[in-house]
Amino acid sequence: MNAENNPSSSPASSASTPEVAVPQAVPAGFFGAYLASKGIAVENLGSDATGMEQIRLTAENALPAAEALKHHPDSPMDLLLSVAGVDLLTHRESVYHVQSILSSQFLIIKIAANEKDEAPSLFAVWPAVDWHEREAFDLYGIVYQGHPDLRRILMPTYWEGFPLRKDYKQEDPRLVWNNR
Amino acid sequence: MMMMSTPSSTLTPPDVKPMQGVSVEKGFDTNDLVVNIGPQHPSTHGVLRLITTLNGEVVKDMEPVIGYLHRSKEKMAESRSLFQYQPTIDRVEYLSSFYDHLAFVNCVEKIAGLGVPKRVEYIRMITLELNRITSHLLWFGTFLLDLGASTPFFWAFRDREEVFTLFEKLTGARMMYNYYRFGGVNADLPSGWLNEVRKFIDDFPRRLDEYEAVATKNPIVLDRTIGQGILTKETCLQFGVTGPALRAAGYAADLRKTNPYSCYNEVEFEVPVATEADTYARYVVRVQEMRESLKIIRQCIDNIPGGDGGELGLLKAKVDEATKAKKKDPTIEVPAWNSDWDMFGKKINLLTYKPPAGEASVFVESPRGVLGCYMVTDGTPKAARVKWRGASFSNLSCLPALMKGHMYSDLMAIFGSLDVIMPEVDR
Amino acid sequence: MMSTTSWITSIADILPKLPQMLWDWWLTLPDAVPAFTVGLIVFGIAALMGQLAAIVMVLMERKVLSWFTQRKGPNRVGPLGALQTIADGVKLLFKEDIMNDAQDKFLFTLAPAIFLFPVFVMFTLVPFSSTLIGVSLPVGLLALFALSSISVIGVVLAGWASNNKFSLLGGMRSAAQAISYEIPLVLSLLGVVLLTGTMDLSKIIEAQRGGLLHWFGIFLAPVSFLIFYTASLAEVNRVPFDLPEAESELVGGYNTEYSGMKFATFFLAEYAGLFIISAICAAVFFGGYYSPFGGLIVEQTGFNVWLANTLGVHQLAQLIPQAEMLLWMLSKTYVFVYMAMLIRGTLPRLKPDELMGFSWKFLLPVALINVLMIAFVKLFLMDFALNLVSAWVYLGIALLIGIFGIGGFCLWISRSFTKQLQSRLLKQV
Amino acid sequence: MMMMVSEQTQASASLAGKTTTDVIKQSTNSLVVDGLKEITRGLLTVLKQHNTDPITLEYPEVMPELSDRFHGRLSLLSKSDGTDLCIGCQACARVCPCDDLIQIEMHRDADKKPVIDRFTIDLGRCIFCGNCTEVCPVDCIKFLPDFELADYSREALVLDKKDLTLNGEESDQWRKEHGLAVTVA
Repeated sequence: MNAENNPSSSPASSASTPEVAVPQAVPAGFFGAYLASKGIAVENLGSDATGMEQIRLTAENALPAAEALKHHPDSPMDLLLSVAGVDLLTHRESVYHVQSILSSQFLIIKIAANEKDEAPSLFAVWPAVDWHEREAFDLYGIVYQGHPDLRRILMPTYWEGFPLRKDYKQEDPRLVWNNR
Repeated sequence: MMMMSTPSSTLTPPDVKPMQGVSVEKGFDTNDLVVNIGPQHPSTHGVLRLITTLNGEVVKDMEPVIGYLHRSKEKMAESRSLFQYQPTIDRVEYLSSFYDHLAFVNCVEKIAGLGVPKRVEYIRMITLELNRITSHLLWFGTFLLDLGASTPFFWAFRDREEVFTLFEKLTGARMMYNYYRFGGVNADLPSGWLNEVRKFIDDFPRRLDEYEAVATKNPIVLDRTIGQGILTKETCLQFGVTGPALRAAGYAADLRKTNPYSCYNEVEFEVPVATEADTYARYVVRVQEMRESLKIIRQCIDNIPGGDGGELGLLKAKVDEATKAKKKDPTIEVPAWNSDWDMFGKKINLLTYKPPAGEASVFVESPRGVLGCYMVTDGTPKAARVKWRGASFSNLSCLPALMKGHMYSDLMAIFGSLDVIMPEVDR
Repeated sequence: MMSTTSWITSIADILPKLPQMLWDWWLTLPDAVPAFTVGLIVFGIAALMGQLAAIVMVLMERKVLSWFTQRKGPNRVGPLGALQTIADGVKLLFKEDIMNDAQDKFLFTLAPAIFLFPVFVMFTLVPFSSTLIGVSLPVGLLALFALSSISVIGVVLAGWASNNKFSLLGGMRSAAQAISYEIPLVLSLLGVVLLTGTMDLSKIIEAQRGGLLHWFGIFLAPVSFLIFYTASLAEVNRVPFDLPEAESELVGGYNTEYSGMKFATFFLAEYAGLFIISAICAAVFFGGYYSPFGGLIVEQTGFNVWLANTLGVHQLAQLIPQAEMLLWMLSKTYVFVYMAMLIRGTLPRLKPDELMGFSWKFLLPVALINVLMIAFVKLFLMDFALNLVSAWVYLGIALLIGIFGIGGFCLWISRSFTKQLQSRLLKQV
Repeated sequence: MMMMVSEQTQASASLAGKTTTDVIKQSTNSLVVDGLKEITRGLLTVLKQHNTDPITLEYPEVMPELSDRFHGRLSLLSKSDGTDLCIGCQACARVCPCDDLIQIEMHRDADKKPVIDRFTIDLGRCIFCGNCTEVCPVDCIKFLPDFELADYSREALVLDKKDLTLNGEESDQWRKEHGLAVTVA
């Protein structure tokens, strides 16, 4: 009950009215067009099977594009849902799922890692990527440049290799599934 | 010299100066106490380890260590066919595993373009909302147990078992259901099942009132929850916190309402929201969500196409027989049948099923927040990549920021109010 | 050289005289030794009673809590599970006694004993009937609370010697809690002591002989009773004041590291302590061993005399009232034990800072005011009732003080205190 | 649609139409009295449960009622005349999520009829998911409502064909209870 000891108890959101999401129907390629209007070139990957827009960013324009998306005037993409590493055999890719609470639009951002498995971290824009990027680093070995605390999270610290890579082999006879 | 190694002497600072006046800070050489809470601890709800630095009883710093329950669910997907993998995803979030299955089968249905009959969607909605009630009941019981009240825990488990008995009659299992199928469900409702559900939802509000009589306005509960662990909108977004915690912070963000899946656009319900963002607000939102779930279930039972399972099964048998006979004798009349009543949109051979190559991301509103499944298929029976987005993973990551400056005994109340379960964090 | 026969005859001579000789020897001893021996025997009986009470109460608690939650409770060992606690005790007796290297072994072993023995000594001070009392002290009440405060040393020692951080926190909390709640506890009894003018428990009970209306807990000092019951629950670490062993925070608190018989000792002492405070509640506030209808039923109705005459056993005339007294005392005690269990089944536990605040900011002022008010009641309504002149003078002063003092405090309690608390709560929302 | 949400959210902002702030304000109007009142209400609610009937079952004496879909011990049904129903198609082994839990060896006799040489299920690793029962083309491998499967060794949990197979009458009984065509030849 010590109010003075409690930094998170500042009455920032006291007694405000609830904000209600207003779903908007947006045309295909909405966010890609928006980024293009901002002068950021993105590769448009169309929609996936669930109708979410997918874009691919390069390492250079990832941060400005993310910044622009977060401050989109109509549907600010403020909620980062997950970061999925994907092993494409040729290279590895991180897939960011972001959502706008206000317009409840989803967007999928793909950023490919380079040959040294380096990719830009979006921590500066969405701090929520913290644990998610650590997980992708842990399981895929994608090194996020600019992440403040990139350590293993799920596997033990002494673990060797990155288990979710397709070429990962664990030579333990008990793990028969690796041989299938 | 021997005495120096005894534990009693280690806490004595080497050069204690005699106290001058009343200046406590000069007189005492104080150390922070590092307490290792977990991985086995009554209140960490699984195997979570919290390395906590305490100053007296005030939390100065905290670092969660996770991974003790890591069972490589995502790696398992790459070595099993989709149907073979499906039973194991019950274990991703075992307290509400219908939600895992919903996200998973929805992914496959979206990638393969499988239609789902309306009756199946209603069955799914009934099971989902019942599962939300069981999950919230478990949270309710353990939350109050963390606060120190033991009786509501048993009451909650009593009612939870009642729902589990309903689930057992439907799916054959009490917790690990493996019930949904691509484009349908495993089996139709048993005869009389809907009436039993109706009996439960008629009786449940009375018991919920009993729970609330014990807890909701109890001065000790109020004192321990109000104003504690304030998780503002900004902090929620900073850590990706979703679900009741986000709604308690003043966002009416519920995917059932904003991005309706299944047939949630056909039922009427409210999204409980509070603006106070504290532990009590999260409590209130969850309790209210249970009442809303009852409302949804009641509408689903009233409106489910085909009604109860028993007679519909007999009719289906007649239809099948007549259809078969009609091929030989075209004069036979086939009884009327609505495609809404089907159990499968398109019956697929689970043994050899190969979805086309594609990608899908499905997010559903699980009791703990947004549960997501991201699936990449490559035309083989196995998925190239299945990523689970557990709500607890993000919700847990805000705990250190939330706990700093609070008393140690607030830890359990605040952690309990986030409703984190570890299998979903570690997967 | 004596023959074997003479040995035998001499023994045969001595043997009948032996009890007399032993008795003579006993009388030649210094006074302290017989007193000490009698004390030991009394203590032994009290310890036995304490253990029996604890065994019954552990079973009762498990049964009662299971009834609240629609379970059956222990029902396998013995008829209706009556022997369950004994079976548990035997299990604990044979369990391995685990101690690790870093523990202070001497203190670690000593702590449960320090925790347990004062509780057993307290059993000798509680009157279960007018004659069934181990030691009838004129300062019985004071002795009881002097003894009860020793137990906390055991808890602090256990927390310290365990070399476990959870245990240490539990021990420290326990120390703070016991010290804080001792004060309202004693203050609440002060009112009764004022009213009766004695600290002898038997005399306090005798003062309530008149029945329901004379019980202090009903009309004369109900606030004292509430404060006493609350504070004594804290004193014996019961819910909602069970912070020292809050299992959801501190795993097991001070007894985290204990196993086997040592753990059983803590367990036993806690329940024996609950029994003691319930018994004191019954004795001090609810007429002790007298019935609610005044006196004893068998004496009022003359049943004991009639029965003794009918059966021709005249000792019965004394025994039957004693049995009734025991019955009343035990049933009243178990009502309070049941209440503690009901509270345990319902309430969550407080936070440490709230616990302290509750004691110092609420219970203590209320207890002080309560003592003051009882003192006024005693002065004006009882002592000065005959001397009307001085009564009017003092009553006038009392009214003034009452209006400005008590009234002001009550206002503060209900308005300012509430407002303050409300604004504090709302500020954080 | 969304207007409805906003109205409802306002109304349902918390318990019984009150916000957290309301609850505090109300309960602190006189904290002591209201607190005691609420505690008493809680105590009475708990006390009311004292006389309710227990719902626990004393397990070995009272068996729980299990539904006919219950996922218990796996078994192999036979034809009505008691001969093997299993055709050794390996479908169950292929959909099992637990590695080589089901092992089947078979050969075909002179009439090209399948003969099952070996059929073992390792119940120690079975997760009772029901995949095998679902894909079986002849409705042979099925669950029994039998959950008392504990044994003293891991080896004893590996059931072979003899342990698993139900005789003709039992199989007919099972099929009757589950609404399948009873006579299978």
